[in-house]
Amino acid sequence: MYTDKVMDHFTNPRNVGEIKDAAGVGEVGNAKCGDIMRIYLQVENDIITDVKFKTFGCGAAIATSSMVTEMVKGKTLDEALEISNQAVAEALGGLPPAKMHCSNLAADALHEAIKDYIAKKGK
Amino acid sequence: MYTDKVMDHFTNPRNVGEIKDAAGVGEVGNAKCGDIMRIYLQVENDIITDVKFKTFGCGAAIATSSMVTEMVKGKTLDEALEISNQAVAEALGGLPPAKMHCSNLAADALHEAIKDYIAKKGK
Amino acid sequence: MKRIYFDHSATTPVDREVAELMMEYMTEKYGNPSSVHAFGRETRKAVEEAREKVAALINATPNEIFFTSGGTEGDNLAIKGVAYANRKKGNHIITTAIEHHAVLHTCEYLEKQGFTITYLPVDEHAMVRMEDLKNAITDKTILISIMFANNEVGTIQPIKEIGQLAREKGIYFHTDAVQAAGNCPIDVKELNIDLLTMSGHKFYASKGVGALYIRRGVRVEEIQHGGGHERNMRAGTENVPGIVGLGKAAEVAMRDMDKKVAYVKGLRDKIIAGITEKVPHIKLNGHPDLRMPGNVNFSFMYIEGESLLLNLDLKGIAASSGSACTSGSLDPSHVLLSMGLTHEVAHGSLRVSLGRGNTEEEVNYFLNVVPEIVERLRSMSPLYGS
Amino acid sequence: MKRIYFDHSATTPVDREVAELMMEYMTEKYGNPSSVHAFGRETRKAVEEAREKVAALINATPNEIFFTSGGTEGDNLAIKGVAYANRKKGNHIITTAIEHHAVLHTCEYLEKQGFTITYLPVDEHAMVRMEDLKNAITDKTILISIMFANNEVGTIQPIKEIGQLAREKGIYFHTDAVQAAGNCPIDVKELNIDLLTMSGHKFYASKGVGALYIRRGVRVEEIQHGGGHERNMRAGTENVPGIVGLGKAAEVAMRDMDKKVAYVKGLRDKIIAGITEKVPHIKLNGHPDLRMPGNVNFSFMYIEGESLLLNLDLKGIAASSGSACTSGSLDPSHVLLSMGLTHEVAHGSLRVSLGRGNTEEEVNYFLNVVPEIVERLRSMSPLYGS
Ligand SMILES: Cc1ncc(COP(=O)(O)O)c(C=O)c1O
Ligand SMILES: Cc1ncc(COP(=O)(O)O)c(C=O)c1O
Ligand code: FES
Ligand code: FES
Repeated sequence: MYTDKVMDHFTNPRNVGEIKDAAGVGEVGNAKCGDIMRIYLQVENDIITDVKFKTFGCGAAIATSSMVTEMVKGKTLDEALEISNQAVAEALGGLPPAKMHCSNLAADALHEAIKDYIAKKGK
Repeated sequence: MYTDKVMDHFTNPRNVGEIKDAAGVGEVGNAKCGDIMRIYLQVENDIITDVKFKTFGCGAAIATSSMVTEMVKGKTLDEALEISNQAVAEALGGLPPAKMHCSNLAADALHEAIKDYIAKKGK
Repeated sequence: MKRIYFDHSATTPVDREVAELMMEYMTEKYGNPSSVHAFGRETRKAVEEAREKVAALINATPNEIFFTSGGTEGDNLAIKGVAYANRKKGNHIITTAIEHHAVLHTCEYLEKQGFTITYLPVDEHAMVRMEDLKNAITDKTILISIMFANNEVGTIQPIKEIGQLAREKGIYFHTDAVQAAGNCPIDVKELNIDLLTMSGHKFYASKGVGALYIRRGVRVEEIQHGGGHERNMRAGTENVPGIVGLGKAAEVAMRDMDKKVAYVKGLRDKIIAGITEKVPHIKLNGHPDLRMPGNVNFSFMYIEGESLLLNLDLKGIAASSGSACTSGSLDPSHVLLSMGLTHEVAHGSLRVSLGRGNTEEEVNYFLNVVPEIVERLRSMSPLYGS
Repeated sequence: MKRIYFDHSATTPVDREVAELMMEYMTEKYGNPSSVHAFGRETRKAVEEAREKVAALINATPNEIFFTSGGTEGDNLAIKGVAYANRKKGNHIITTAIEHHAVLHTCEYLEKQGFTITYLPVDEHAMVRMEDLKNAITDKTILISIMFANNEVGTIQPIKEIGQLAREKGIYFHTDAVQAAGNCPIDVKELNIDLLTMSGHKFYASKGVGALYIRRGVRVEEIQHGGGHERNMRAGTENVPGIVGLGKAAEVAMRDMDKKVAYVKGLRDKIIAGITEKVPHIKLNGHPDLRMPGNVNFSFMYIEGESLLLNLDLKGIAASSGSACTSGSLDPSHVLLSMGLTHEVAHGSLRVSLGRGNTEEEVNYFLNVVPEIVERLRSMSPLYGS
């Protein structure tokens, strides 16, 4: 059902956890199946220096969470904002059709976290 | 499907054939399935001395024809008239439900033949 | 006593390879394809591979194949499914007088639901006339259901012409190919077929499994409700052993098609020639050329089918008949009567349906015993020689 | 890696004896039971013997048993068949909110055909309240359809009380016993059941075969049209291998019933005790006592079912979940939601369904790996400990 890449990120998820006093936190709920993903960011000079996640969801949700954290580490905020849901799914070698909505979770949570950081900084 | 008795009378039918200038001939068609049975009688002193049949029909029809001819040989006409369809079926050890109408053929043809004899004699 | 099976149109033995594969999917690979775990994934994969093989057999694509419990369900799903889904377009269905009961009784049921059915007559060879079909079409016609090959007399209908006409008129075309599928080549694309019913047990897969081909885009409503199996077209846990067996049987059928057709045809023609030569007062039923490779159907005048069958059975030969006495119904075969046969002639019909496992030796034995049996039964018949 | 199968409610492996018998009826005794010749007579006899065995399993008489292609068809035939045949008496049907989709979607279809359906709620243990049932009955009620045992949480309904009430009121009572039949004792006479659905693949017969019990005298209209098979109740060539297998499985089930129930119950209770002891924040779903011998269903708070299943699968264990993510649907199990579980708790459900082939060793292994998996997933969960 899942690609080897998905199973790899599912069994050994990267960057699980929380960041205390994170610069930005984004949480999204999956309207489709009721699952939840939260992403924590640490930012320095507009560069993402650390990222962690917590996810309540299926194998695809966990794998996309893990993958998206890998993809953004060291990226600028602008670069990170350009990471699309599709890019995450592709990086995992694809997802089953019924699971495509899970990849939306990961990029959305990331973008929410960035928005949170910008909003906080703006204050 | 059929009892051994039925199969015996089907494979070795008794009294197949015609009687030239028979004293009585009875023919019935089976309304249910379109089959035909003809019985020929020879009668002396109200006793059936010879009987033959010809049948176009299923295994049960042939077996009941054969059986009825066996049952009436040597019987008086009155005795023969009392042979019922059920008696023929029973003498064969029973017939499958779907084939019960075939036994009607045999006794009916016999009774027709007797009626024919009586009618001819009456003239 | 040696037993000879000449009744392949009724059902076939299951191919050894097919049966062994089914065994594997019963005792070792038994997962439910809907399950997400390893047991489920392995049977899901097997079901989808079987779908590919069944699709290949008739030149369809896999997503056009829906597994069923057999030919009867396939015919019910095709005809009711199209009728219900397209009710707004019209309520008229055209079929023929010689269809299998799975089609005829489904149509009769639909008549009670407000549909109008035209039952096309056939000619003396059981062939539909294109002229009759053309004349029957109205602007309310939503479906034409005409069988590929007849199960009693083997006549193969002008499927390509029918398909072309239906496509031109924008009417769906269903064909009951239960006898044909796996036993003669079929190409649904070339023939413009919209729906096609097949049944496993007629081509060396098991009883209890079949498939319905539904061309992509054809509107069909499901008739069995429940889980979302078969893309919502047929609820119920997939009959995995049956389905993988059907796939294997399709593969074997495709691989051996030309060889099998030629071989079976050879036996068939030998029987036709032999009976014609050896037995007087007979009539070959069905089309002389456009008939199924394995089908022989003769009427033996003056005798009745069940008696003939029983005698053959006593000699170890299994065949079939269109006689009312055999079927337990009141009338002899509706197919034979539709072809214009009288009751008596229809009664004396014998169907021999050959399969790939039959031999020349069996044919010779048959040709030896038939004349004497027929002669004996005729000598008992009040219709003969009088 | 050793594979452990804990998903017997989804499907079971086919019993070795059953599979071998099926093999025989595929490759050697392959006649069509409708045929009059020796090949046909031998399978007709086998089908009728199977009917006797299936009847014996539930204390019915053989002529009350009708073979089907499985549980889904049985439910469709029972419910639509009673609905259509008794339309003149009334158009109201009572069922429950926790039925299998084969019942629920059939009822929803009937709603579109003008029937009114009451879906009874259930209590926290998935049990129907007799009070609710009594209140739902109107003078238009023609059928009560309530499942024997639930497939997700294993709860066994008060079948005897329901049967008695239905009989008193002159309303037909159908029960979907797909999970129960062959896995716990059933006596249709004692329980006043009018119709009962069973499915072979839930008790060690093959997928693709089942039976519907219809008490003598109950009016049911056939839904699959065609030949006169199964006394005009279910057209289509009999699935002989499937049917003889079902008969054998019924025989085996009856023979081993008490032993099997006790054994499976033992494993079940060991798992329930073990999980309760080793894992915090859990909830046993279903009735504490009145549940199927092989059913375990827990909700693990803060985690999601598919992740749990996948992790178990990686450890070689096959189980199932009521999570929406597993089913591919939008909502988690309608059964768990009907019992009052929240979405999150329903999401974290795990069903382990045990069979006669499972071992104590397998149970121990499971009890070893579950706590660590749950702990790991919880450590990833935004719902846990925050
Ligand atoms: C032409 C035709 N259609 C339909 C059927 C029904 O198929 P099944 O027996 O698989 O239900 C048969 C055979 O019985 C058939 O010969
Ligand atoms: C309670 C219940 N009813 C009906 C069904 C459907 O049976 P089948 O899969 O044989 O169609 C199932 C299983 O899938 C079930 O568990
Ligand atoms: S004569 Fe026709 S069934 Fe017996
Ligand atoms: S999170 Fe529910 S399906 Fe992926």
